[in-house]
Amino acid sequence: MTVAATFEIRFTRYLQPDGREAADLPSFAADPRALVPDYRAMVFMRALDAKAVAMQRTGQIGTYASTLGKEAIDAGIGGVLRKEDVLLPSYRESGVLMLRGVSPHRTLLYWGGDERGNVFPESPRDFPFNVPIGTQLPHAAGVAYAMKLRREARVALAMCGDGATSKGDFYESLNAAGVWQLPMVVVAVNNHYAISVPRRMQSAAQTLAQKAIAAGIACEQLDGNDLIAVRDGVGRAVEKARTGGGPTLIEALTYRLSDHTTADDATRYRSAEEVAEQWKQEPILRLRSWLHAKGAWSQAEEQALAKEAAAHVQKMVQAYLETPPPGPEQMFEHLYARLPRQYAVQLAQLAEETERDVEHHAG
Amino acid sequence: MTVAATFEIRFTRYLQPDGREAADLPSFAADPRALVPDYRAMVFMRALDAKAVAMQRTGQIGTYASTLGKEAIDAGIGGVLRKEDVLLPSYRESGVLMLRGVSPHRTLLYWGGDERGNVFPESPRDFPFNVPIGTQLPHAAGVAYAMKLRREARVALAMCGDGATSKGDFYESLNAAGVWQLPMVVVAVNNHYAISVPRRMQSAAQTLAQKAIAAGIACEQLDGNDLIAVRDGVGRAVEKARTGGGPTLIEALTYRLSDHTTADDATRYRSAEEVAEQWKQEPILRLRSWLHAKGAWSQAEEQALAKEAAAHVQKMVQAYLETPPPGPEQMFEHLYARLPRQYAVQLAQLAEETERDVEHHAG
Amino acid sequence: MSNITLVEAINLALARAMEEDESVVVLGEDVGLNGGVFRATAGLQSRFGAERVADTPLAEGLIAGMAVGMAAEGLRPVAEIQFAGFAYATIDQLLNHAGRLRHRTQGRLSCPMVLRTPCGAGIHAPEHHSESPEAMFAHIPGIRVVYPSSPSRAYGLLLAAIQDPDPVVFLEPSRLYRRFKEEVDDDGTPLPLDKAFVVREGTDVTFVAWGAMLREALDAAEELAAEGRFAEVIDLATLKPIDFETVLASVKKTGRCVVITEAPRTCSLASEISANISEQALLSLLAPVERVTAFDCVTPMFRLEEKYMPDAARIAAAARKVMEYQ
Amino acid sequence: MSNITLVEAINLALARAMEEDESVVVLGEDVGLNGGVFRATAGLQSRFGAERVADTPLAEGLIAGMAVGMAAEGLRPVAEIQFAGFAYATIDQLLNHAGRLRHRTQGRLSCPMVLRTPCGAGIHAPEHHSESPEAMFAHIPGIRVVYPSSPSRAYGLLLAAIQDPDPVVFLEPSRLYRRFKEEVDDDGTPLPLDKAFVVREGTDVTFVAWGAMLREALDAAEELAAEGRFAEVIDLATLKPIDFETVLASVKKTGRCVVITEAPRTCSLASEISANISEQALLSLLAPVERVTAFDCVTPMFRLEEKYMPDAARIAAAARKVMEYQ
Ligand SMILES: Cc1ncc(C[n+]2csc(CCOP(=O)(O)OP(=O)(O)O)c2C)c(N)n1
Ligand SMILES: Cc1ncc(C[n+]2csc(CCOP(=O)(O)OP(=O)(O)O)c2C)c(N)n1
Ligand SMILES: [Mg+2]
Ligand SMILES: [Mg+2]
Repeated sequence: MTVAATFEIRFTRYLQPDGREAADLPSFAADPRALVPDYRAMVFMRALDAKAVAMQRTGQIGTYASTLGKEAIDAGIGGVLRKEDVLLPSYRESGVLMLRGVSPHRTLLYWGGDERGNVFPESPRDFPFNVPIGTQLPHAAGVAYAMKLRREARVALAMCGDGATSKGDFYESLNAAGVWQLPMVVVAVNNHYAISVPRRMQSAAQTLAQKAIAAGIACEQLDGNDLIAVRDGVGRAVEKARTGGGPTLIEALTYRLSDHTTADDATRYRSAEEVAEQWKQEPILRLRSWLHAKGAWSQAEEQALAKEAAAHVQKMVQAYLETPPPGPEQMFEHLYARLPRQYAVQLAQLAEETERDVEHHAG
Repeated sequence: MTVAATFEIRFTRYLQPDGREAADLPSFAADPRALVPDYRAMVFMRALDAKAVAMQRTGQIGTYASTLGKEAIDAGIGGVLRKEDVLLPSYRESGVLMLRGVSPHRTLLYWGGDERGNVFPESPRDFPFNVPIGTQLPHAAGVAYAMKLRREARVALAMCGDGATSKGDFYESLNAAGVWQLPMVVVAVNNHYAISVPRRMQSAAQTLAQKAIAAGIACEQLDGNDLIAVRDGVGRAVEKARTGGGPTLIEALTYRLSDHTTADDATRYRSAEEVAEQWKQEPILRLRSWLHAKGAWSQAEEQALAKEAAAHVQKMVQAYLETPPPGPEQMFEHLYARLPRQYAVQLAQLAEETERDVEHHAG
Repeated sequence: MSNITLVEAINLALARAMEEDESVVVLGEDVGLNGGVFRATAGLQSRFGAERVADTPLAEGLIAGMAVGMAAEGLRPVAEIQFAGFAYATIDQLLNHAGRLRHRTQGRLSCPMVLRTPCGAGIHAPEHHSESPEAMFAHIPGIRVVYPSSPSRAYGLLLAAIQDPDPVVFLEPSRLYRRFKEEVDDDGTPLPLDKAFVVREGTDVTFVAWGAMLREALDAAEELAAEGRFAEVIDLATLKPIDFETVLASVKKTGRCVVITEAPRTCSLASEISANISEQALLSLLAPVERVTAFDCVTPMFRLEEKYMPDAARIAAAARKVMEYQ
Repeated sequence: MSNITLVEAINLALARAMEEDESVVVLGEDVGLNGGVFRATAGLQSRFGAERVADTPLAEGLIAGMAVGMAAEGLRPVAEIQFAGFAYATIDQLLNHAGRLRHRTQGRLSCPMVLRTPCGAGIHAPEHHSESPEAMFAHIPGIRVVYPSSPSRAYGLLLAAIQDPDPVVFLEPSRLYRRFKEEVDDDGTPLPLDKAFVVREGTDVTFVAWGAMLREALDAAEELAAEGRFAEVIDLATLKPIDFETVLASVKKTGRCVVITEAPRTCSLASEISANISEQALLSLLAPVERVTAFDCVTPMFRLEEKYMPDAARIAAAARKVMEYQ
């Protein structure tokens, strides 16, 4: 027997759970104040998230997928992507979208059952929320292929969960990215659960990062609760992709502190102790501790931020509630660029029914 | 950065292309005569294959997928599987099937366009020829799951090509095998082409064996033109699976010395020089050289074998040609265990048309 | 006898089948400890163990393909696909393998598997959670497609599906999972897989429906009854093969027919049934068969789903149309 | 003008589209150096380079999904699936994404992709190489489905499909790839994607067919003409949306209709067309619409394929039946 190939999976972390430094920091973190915008974004995300959950509880929106615990991943990715890049999110990526410029009231519209939640005027080339697990990854390969073909210095960044790494689409896409050396980065958000299925039952692979080896592409595992590690790892991968260095798979380790969605009850399948233990690792406290220790963030700033976030949340709720309800004809709008004339009958039927309903309500 | 995991891919070869030993042989090869049955099988395979190609050329069967060059893989696998194991072949595995006891005239029936080519009375639990690439791998996981559930000391062995390793089914199945530690072995026959697409365009992975790392399962790359390496590597994997050691992916390196199928013309996409170079590596000559050198095989035996093979081929052709053509009603037979009464109308229509045809031919 | 919901009936049938036949195995995403996102498999894992009630990795193609392998090897897998909108990845396995394995091996191997999945709109679910792909399944040769509309029929049909020697796609109306209860006798009696059920007799028009639309059809029938017009309501129950005998007998009696589906219209089962009726009972028809379907649109997000799906009002309007036809 | 086969017409249209619009990209298995297993893409890679004519890894789901991504990002991908029997893995992407992208982003993103695949039986191909899944595609909202039956229509319809701003599934009758030649003018003129073509006029019965079945329908019409009965033959060409105007106009004239498909009967396009005719032209019908289809069987291996598919004899028999109906 001879050795045909060897591989190594690296893990990156800069901040320990208590905010102490675990390694020499990358240069972008030399001035801690430079990371305050990320911190602020994370706090905004959490405030928006708490409100969305509350709104589901009171019937103002439908099922909602919480972002609780993954704020560092979202802020880190949002921070390193450029405007001209393309984000391909899953359903749990409202945090990144906010940093892409998309108004968070879109998130409420989306979970409120309205297609206008996927209209992103501020980041028009980004992909919509993606519910069917993993199917956004071949899209990312296609987007990256287009970028490469046109010799653009742009990157397609797709996000997915640990569960998604079991799906054929995931591997097929990484493999394609390898073949063509596409400017594509996949961030697998390993929050240790796919609804109730724990990470260890999803795959016997010791890390999810190593799935990249199957595609012959670069990979890295990092601490997704450490904003600096996310910024560093994703930042390097994105720049590598942008400059023709090819694709990377990043496994960002975190924990889903919430239920899977508001329709789920996680107490059925995991213990309160486990969750409590994970709260000690969470990203906002970690970053704040570090900023505090560095003297880059004060108690007063924190209080001001809390107020600011609350006000912003209120504004978003307002924007959501003030969006006039969609008319039934929205079903046919944008179904095709030009609705084929064959739809006339169905359109007429809908119009008739709508009129009947209006009369009914009026009468 | 710390190292989260490391991996190593091993490559096995015992016989060099000229038949000289490249390493200490495994114990089963201590008596070279013990490998004569494998050698004989390989020669039979090649004779049958040549005949099938010829029969396609003369219109006696339809499109046919040649086995030329992979005889060591087929013989090696056929040699280590037990009767109670389950083989899940692709379309190119008639060689293994022969060793499973399946009469080779079935292969002719299959490519002759007759479902009875998938009736294997001699190995009734083996799966039929499988054309849709990679779809037999989830079946293998299901079969292996059943074996494990019932605590049976049996193994599901699936075969697929290098092209198949790009397909979602492949990864999903390996991943599942890892999760449940299934008694499953996958042999990826890397013949360096998927029709015209060369191995290097199929994946950026340096080896196909390393795709197992994505599933956290064992793997090995071996020289598929070396019967001893195949028997050794597959044998170890099968015994490991049988004794509860879990799944293995084996990449068997070989070369498709034929066109993809009789419908293909490989000169369109590869050079005569490349093919000529590969003929120097082929498995039958290699094994014969070794057997000769060991004094375990004589010229006289070779001549007798050639005659024997030719006679056997003739018998198989005869059995094929003497199989009465299927009646049209075969379409409905075995469609369901019991054909639903709703099919009565369609059955009647077919009967009427058949009668009309008969009259037409008679008249 | 117990008064239970449809999803409880599914659970009961699964438990009974697993109890009676140890080759029955349940697999799918979250079917284990979590008991399924709709609780259809609740309690099964603690009762029958994690090997017989197995959480799978997240991969629908794998789930369908493994079920084929298990079934061929002698198990009776009952696979759950979490929502019908994620079942498209199973079509390759259903069509190229499950539905053909018996035929292409001429009876040597077979595929007694069940693929269960919740179907349909009306529960205010997120995108892709309200699909009705039954016509795609019904187009596939070699399989059966079943779609119950009440707790008792869910119980009996699921038992039958599990016992059936061939593959069955078993669609469950998520909207009816908890909508009403029915007395169900857990006596292990299967219902036939080739029979439609006349659930309400009538003389003036025949409604053919299945799944959640059956309730809408019944509501419409009620509405019409107040007008002195009487609809006969048929629960098709098995969508492949279709029990045209029952349908045609009714249409020959009433002379009029409305077929209802919440799937998009083009190439729907409603079209199939309509075509058959016109073909086999043209002379009995007093009016063209009317199809009441969802629009040929993408299933809209839930704010508009009520406008998209047929409801009692749309069905009643169609019934009036056929009754006033001349 | 050149006298070319259908597959040559496909090749010509691809070359023309790539020439005229540099955003057009061809991708698929073996489409590059090999020029496609049917030679539909022959010569394109040497002319337009390996980036615009790309051999993909072997993964149909990937091919469809990449096409969605490319299209959304401004390319005009023309993806080839080697045979329709391997296109089932694309349904998830077509249904959950290609057909919905424009709608679910309310016009923000769109998906101008074409998915080409050879379809149908009759070429003595191996298992799974003779499938006719057009009804499944036609059921999907938000996409178009096109199926030409002659070199000139293949040329014009493929150009139109590539230019169309929405996703098009483009089915090609492999049996007709080289069966006959036609004069085709390579002038870049697209054909409309919502028109059926009356290819033979007649008075006694209307045949509606598409793909390879169109030839059988024409042969049957010829056979009937010898008996003094005249069939009008319509090439449906675009299967979604269906040009019912042309179909209904013909049926109103002839009073009789036979719809032909080589797909299994249940939930086929033949059923869809039959249902529509009965719904919209019941009073014009002198006989029930007759569907001539393949049996509801697994596509058999090639020894029996001639018995499985409709042929001119089966069509003529159906025509006689509707003409003798009373
Ligand atoms: C193809 C598909 N199958 C099933 C589902 C139902 N489902 C929604 S989320 C989810 C788990 C996803 O887990 P993971 O990928 O880890 O993402 P997370 O929710 O943890 O962010 C499942 C099974 C789906 N949306 N798509
Ligand atoms: C899903 C699917 N896609 C495409 C094809 C057409 N096809 C048949 S064989 C083949 C290449 C397979 O290559 P590989 O897996 O390396 O096997 P080999 O033929 O070399 O043994 C292709 C693309 C198929 N049979 N199934
Ligand atoms: Mg997760
Ligand atoms: Mg190969």
